Amino acid sequence: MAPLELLLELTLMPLVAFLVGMMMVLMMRRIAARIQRRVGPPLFQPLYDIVKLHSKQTQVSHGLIHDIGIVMAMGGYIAAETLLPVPGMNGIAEKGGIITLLYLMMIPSLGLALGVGQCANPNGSIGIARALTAMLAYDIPLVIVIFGVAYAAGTTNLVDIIAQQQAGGFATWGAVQMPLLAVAGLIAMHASLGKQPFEIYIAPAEIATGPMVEMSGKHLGGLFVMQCFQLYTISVLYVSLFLGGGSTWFDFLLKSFLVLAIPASIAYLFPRYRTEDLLRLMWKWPVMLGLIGVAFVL
Amino acid sequence: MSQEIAHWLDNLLEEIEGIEIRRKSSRRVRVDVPADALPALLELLQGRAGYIHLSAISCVDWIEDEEFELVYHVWSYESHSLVSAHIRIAREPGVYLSVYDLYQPAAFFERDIHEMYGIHFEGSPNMDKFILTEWDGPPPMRKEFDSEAYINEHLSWQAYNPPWLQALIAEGGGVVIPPEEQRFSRKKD
Amino acid sequence: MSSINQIPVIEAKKGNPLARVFDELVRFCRSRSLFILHYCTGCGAIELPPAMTSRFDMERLGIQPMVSPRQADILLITGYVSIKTLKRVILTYEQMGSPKYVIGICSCTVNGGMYWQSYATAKKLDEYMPVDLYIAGCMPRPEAVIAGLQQLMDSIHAGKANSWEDYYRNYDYYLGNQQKLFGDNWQTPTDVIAEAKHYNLLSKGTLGVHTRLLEQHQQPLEALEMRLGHNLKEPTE
Amino acid sequence: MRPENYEAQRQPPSNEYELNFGPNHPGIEGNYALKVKLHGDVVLEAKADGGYLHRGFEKLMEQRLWIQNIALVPRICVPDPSPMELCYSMAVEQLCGLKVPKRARWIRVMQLELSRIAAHLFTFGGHAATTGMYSTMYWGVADRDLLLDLFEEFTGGRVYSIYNIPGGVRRELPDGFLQRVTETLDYIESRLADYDNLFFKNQVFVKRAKGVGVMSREQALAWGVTGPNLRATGLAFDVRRDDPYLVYDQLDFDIPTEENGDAWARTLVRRHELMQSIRILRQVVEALPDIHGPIRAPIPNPLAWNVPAGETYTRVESSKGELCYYVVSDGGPKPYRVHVRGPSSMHAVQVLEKLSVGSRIEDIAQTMFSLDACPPEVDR
Repeated sequence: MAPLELLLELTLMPLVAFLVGMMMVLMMRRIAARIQRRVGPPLFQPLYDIVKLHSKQTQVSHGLIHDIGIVMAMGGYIAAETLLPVPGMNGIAEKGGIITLLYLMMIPSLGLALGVGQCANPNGSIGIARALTAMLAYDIPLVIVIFGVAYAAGTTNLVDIIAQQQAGGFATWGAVQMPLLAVAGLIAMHASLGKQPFEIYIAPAEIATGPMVEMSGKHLGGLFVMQCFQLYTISVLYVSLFLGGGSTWFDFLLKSFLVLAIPASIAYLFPRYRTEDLLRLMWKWPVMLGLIGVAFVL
Repeated sequence: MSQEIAHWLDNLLEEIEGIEIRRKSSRRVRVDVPADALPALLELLQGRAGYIHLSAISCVDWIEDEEFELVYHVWSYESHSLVSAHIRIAREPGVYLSVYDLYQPAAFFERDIHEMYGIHFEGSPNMDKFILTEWDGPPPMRKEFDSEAYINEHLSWQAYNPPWLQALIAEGGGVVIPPEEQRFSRKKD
Repeated sequence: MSSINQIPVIEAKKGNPLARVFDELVRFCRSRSLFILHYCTGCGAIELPPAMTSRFDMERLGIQPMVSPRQADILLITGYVSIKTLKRVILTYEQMGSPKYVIGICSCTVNGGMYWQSYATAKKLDEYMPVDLYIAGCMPRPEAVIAGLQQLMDSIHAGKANSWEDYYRNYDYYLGNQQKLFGDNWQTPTDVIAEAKHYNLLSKGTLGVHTRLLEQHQQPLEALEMRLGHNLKEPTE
Repeated sequence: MRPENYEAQRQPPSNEYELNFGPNHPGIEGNYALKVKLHGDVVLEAKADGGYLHRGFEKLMEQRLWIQNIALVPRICVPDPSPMELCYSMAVEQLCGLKVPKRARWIRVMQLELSRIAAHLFTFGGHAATTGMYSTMYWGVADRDLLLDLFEEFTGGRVYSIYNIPGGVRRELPDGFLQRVTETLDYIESRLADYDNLFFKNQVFVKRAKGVGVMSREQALAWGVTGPNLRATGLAFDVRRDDPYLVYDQLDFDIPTEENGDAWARTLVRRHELMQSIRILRQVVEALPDIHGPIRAPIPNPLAWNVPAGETYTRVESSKGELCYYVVSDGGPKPYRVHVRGPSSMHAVQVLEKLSVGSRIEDIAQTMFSLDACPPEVDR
């Protein structure tokens, strides 16, 4: 591959991710609005929010690490996007593999932990403690699921996994071949989105939005951008693992939006769990399903 | 309240010296006692007549008599009647006994009366300020505290005086209230 | 970047057509995305849930509630401000990032409303902080609140909602009124004068008698800490 | 700008820290604060801090005419203002010996029960929002708005109706109003199944609310707890039945109780109470067309109205508990003293402080909302 082409792909992939991610944010807010019997935000609302937040004046800084934390949070996901193949663009997915991707997806939480830890707000610290606990909760089933898929495919290369699924049409999709793993993966995915009932680390009424409490202007804008990437990464990863990726852009986008619509419709019907209930739930059901699924694969 | 219970209550209350009972309606009894007999009365009401709910403690500032009136409203969940026990204490020094050991809700009311009237309750668990933590004036609910004079001194509130209104007033029109009548809310002038 | 002076100020070049387009975009986005912090100082707060929820749905206009002052653009003062609350309101206001807007809801924020006789409430909000918009009424209906917010949107889009600059330009006046009410040793953890310099908004009214008084009484700020046995000074959140 | 605020302090290590919960916090009802001392997630000590909403009502009332105070009293409790008006009006009526016409008494019951339903819907919404379920809040507040429309139609005010005056009510019901009340009640009843599925029977919510803020009946009685919070501990006491006012002794309604005394039980009691209010309203709607006559007793010129000297203590059951007014007149044009005993003055201060201890930080907000504490009643 020509270096220039690779460079173009590496630039385009996060950009596409950002645009699709903004639409996903809009979709989640629209779904919430429909469930709550109201109209919901206008079409470009996520864009307005992000531009406005980045145009605000920087009034307070809690130090270098506080700033770098946000960069890490965004950078981790931007790097992850280049490892997620989209129709027509593979980026460095073949070289990176799924394990690298999994590691990259942990960086944002850790970056946020560093950044928030510096602002001396107890709410933020509690929020970060909860976010890391939640990460611990959903990463175990996620790792089991990814291990199962990789074992079944015989490779950790995401491009190959997608190609294998696309080879035989619908019947070779991961979700058909490994339904238990797909269900476990869906639950883990929902938890990693941080929406109800797994929204333990934002929790406005308890800890005043936790990690976000001291974020102002551009810092908060960074988090909004991060959310776009987060939604995109998680849904595209699920589509790649279980729904055969996308052969065309239409196919690909339809699948990713549909996958995201499932947790989005569930989220607004539930309150949030307590932290220990979340751990208990995540370590019980998805892990059990995942292990049984892995046993079938083995 | 049935007739027998009423009679029984009257007999019970007769044990307190200097008591004056007035039955205002079938469910309301007013009792006047000397200040030093109140703890005994409340103990009697709570222990032997089932008046276990302290509904409120009200304070009235009778500035002309130089007295505070404290009213203890107690309710019985059994006989469904409310006894209001009235006592009077001297305005100076304004000290009385807490009834917290009999009724726990008293803690809030005594704290409230303490900051609003400056009455000190001995034995109350917490006499810190609650509402007026950032207030350093006199206890505001006392009758001698003139809140309008206070706001005229510390705050400006009437800003709306546009030129057209000034012109109207200069011509003798508009709603003109002489300064001495502006503070119409004082009772006696 | 621990000190304000190290944060660079980016000055837009004048006359650059691209910059004008960009400014226009920024103004448009600012007017279409309003994060409100509703400080529920009084009765008016009861009409905000209806305005936000299903029936009137402010989110369709891009208005959403936020939780902490750092995140918000608009400070909604929903009713009379008692003097104890006013201190917290000022702390909250100073913590918000610029550009910020203040809306006074209910007649009580205008001149004390029906509590004009009360010893415990501050009467005129705009003596203590610049107010962009008043929504009068006791209490204003959700429609009135939304109409008021739309007016604010229009003036943000037109670039007229600049009253936050007034707080820096006339800080001495606002500080004077605050000192009159709270006593001479009133101070907030925010260094407003340094911020005014940072924004290039230092003017004649920024410094004066009252800021000199503040300097006399000012105690050096202590580092915040998270530890037991130490009372946090002022509730900021 | 707080420079250098991140530098670590040299302090002995400790696991405990303090946190200001409020005054401007989404987990606090209104403008109120709790200072909590925490060990990890567990609350070691909680201290209520009020006064943010203090207006000095009791002082203001001493400075205004008897009739002017009618406009002042509903503002003491914003979510449920009607009982305030009624309680004050009843006090003035008792002092003057005014007899309220029969029709006015029935209309007052209607106003009170509509207000109770509205307040309960609001509380459900708030309680759900503290646990993160915003859909219930969005639905509840929107349905409450329909009741506010009714208020607007028959009293002229959406939130503060200022409809009761000493001697009766201010104006006659509009034509066809009772029909619209019935329609609204039908609608709310039809929505209750949805609320049940979304909120009251939601297993995640049940799991979170059970065992939060538990108090026994003995504790509740000792702490002066009243209203739905007391009934959630199993004591069937309601001022409407046991110390009746207006026409409640002629109405047929139950007093729902629960045994557990936790946040879940309190929510259930409110939910059943909402049903009972609808039941009462249906009786009122049925009875009102047959009750004719004046809607208020003649009162003297209100601007020169000297209420006879005396004192009285009136109680009503508001949606939050027992609401009492102690009114003293010295025969002048203004009250000599008005003391307001709001139910939340117990719930939001002592009870909340005690119930918070030992609970977790995520349950503080839930405890407060399940107690239905209304800070303006505390601060006045």
